[in-house]
Amino acid sequence: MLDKNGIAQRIAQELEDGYYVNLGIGIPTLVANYIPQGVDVEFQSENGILGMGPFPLEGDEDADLINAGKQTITAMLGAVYFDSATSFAMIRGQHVQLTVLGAMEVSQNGDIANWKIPGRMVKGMGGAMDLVASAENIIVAMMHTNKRGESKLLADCSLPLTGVGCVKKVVTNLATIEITDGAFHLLERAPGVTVDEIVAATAGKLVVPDEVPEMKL
Amino acid sequence: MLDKNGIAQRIAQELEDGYYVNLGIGIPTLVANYIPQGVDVEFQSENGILGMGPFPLEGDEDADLINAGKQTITAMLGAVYFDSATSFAMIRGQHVQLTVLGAMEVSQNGDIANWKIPGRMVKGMGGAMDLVASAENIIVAMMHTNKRGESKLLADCSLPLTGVGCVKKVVTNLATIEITDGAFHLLERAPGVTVDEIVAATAGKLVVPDEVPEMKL
Amino acid sequence: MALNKVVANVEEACAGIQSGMTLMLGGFGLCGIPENSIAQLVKMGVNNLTCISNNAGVDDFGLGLLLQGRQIKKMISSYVGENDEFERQMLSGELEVDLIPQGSLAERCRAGGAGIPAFFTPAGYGTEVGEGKEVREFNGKPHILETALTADYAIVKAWKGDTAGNLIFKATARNFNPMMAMAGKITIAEVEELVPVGELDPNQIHTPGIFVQRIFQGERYEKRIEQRTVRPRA
Amino acid sequence: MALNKVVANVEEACAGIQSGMTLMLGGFGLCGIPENSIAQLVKMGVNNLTCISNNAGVDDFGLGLLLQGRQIKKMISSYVGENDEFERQMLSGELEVDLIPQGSLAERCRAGGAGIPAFFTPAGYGTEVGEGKEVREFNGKPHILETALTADYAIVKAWKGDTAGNLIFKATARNFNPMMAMAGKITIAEVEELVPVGELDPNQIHTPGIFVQRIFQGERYEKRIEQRTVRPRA
Repeated sequence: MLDKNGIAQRIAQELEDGYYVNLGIGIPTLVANYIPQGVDVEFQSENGILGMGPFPLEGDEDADLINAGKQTITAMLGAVYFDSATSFAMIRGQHVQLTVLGAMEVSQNGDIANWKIPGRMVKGMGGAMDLVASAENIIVAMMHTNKRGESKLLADCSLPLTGVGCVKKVVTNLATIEITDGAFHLLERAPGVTVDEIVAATAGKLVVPDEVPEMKL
Repeated sequence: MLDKNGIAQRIAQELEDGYYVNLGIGIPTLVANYIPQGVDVEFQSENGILGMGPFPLEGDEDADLINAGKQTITAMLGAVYFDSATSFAMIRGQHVQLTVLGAMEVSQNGDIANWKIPGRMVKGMGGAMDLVASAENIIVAMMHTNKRGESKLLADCSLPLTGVGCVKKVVTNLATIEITDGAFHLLERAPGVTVDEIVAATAGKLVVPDEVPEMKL
Repeated sequence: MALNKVVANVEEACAGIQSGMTLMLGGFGLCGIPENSIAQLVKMGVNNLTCISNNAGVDDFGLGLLLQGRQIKKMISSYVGENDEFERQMLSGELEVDLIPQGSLAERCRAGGAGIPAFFTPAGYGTEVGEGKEVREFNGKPHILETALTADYAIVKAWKGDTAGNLIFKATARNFNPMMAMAGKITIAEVEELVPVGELDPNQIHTPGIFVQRIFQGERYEKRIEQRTVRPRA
Repeated sequence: MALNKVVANVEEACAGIQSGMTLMLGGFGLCGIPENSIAQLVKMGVNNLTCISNNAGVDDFGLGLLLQGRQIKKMISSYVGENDEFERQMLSGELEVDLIPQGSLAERCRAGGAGIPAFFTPAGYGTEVGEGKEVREFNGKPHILETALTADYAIVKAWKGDTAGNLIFKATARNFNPMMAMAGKITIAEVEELVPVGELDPNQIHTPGIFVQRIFQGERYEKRIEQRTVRPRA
């Protein structure tokens, strides 16, 4: 079973040299810590920076330099600042090769719900709806089940949608799953996790091949 | 009767302090020579400059600094350069207070034709269609009649239109004319020109008030 | 000669803003917000405002200050609720909230300033955001029609500005400010440093002065950090 | 680490461009045109090209060079015919010409790069340009629906660029270059000066490198002036 860092580490394997990548808040942010050797990528933050670097050293923080999570950050060599319209032109125009974000629910046809729980305070979708509607390559990073032990991989999302038919891959604490043809397809087991455990934790239609290799981290 | 410079001089009286102004090619360009005392305006050229100045001194011309007529120009203090999308955002978004352009024909409901003569080589509309469709305040600068002596102020344009119902005022070698309620309204006579001469040279519906003052230049 | 957009102070800059008006306010979180103008709006006591701003500040800073005084009737934002008072007013029904995807918000402001009354975007299709909106397929993908946003006053904050209203923003404090500057019937720019015309490179202006009607140098900037995150020094 | 977009030379930059493709070429008149790439296209002899460019050059410079070799099948422009060969080919029917209002051309390129498949504009309503296009009223004013433009390759020319593909243009040579850079499936940038990453101020980039796939320093720039207009010195 993977912890949050493990999920991030597995997703980092999807990074290819030359990618521009947008990382959501939470587990996705951790992906930046596991960039494979020899792979150059640049991180975009939708509030207006390309070439986002690590958090600043204590005392170096600049109120005018933050990421989409409102955290103080630094800029890498070659970074660029731009306005919000240009930022979402990059996103909507599919210039960002990979988007990684968290989710509350994902459905077997790739729908995603991650912005609103009816009856609870609604904080808004921020840039999530633009990201999921536009990106060609979206990976969801999340726990396989919620705090009540219920599957987050469903036949249909029960929560209000963020986007329709957009998620291509999900990496959870239990498995790597691809979404095609209206079904979840099991690609890999997390270390020490059995296929039965994954089947039990997946509510939507799950296609299980004969051989399910264990993830290599 | 006015010459081209006279027409420009009369139009320059329409400039108000604080205006951003787009001047078309030909007579409109001359308007810049007659800015009234105490009136500050800035000229926009739609290829990407605000704060356009006069032609450069011999030897100072810069291939990277031209106007929409492709002429070498200079930049005033406080000038700004921008891309074509931003330039037409200014125009389409009605941030430019006054547009002056030439025309082949104007109709009594404010239609304008100035880009195409069927059977002749078509060079294109450039920015003219955006300008006339967007500007709140459009003044046409032209001769009252064409080279064959035919009126250019018509009931309906005979040439392909550049824009519909957009011209508010026309200044010609003979008169200042306002367009409202589907008719030309005679405001002023050019020096030495009689009302009868104007009536004779105007093919469209012309409303003539009892008193038609002579222009003051 | 370059036009002069300078007003004496924040009072003069905000003159004319009235209760019931629609305002755009630049900034993302607390980054790049027009601090001085917000303080002045509190002082003026205008209310029933519709505020278009990506976020709604925190309890004691940014738009949170206007919420404290119940000056806002409606918020049009992409992400809100970083403050308790907002949540209280929203849940009690005192405050209307219209949530818009961040990219659509940015593009709708740009469209408002650029004379584009409507455009198609894929963002929000199949979600609550798309409800009641026209759907059309382009290249096999459904899109929804979104309309332009404009405001009676747009209030933006820049790093440097000149007397002609030309603006330069700093780093990610740029965010929504340039688009909102375009979309205000009257645009007020407060700047950290107001310089004479000619001091800014004409090639390096982010917002041309044509979009700015009033400019002034803010008296004081707190520039509060919402999420201070740092690495320890070795 | 910043991505590296540098290619060795114009040959490598233009590799992959084939006959029948759609190209966008930056520039307004002869100002800000990708001179080196155009020369290379002549050398490559690709033909049946659809060229999206505001203008079509003059007889012996700019896109006129491609016209001489009959390499262009169709021009999509706002203003053309500054050269005799263009006129000859157009009148003889050898060359298709699609004329688009300049602002719509700019906005359609931007839309193509920004994932906006279509938008409404007032430009061209009631004219030939509006024929066959959807008309809709907004705020009492009729608008027409215009669609996005994209290209197999966009070829732009900048003043300075860094190895990550970040670009800065000079003065009015900026014109269509930034929008076209956004709208190319592959975007080639030729620059007068190629600098190491980090030398350009991140706050002052006109075109972020994300829009550029290949960058190189042009060998030589003639930068011809189309209409030299000067005032005599005293």
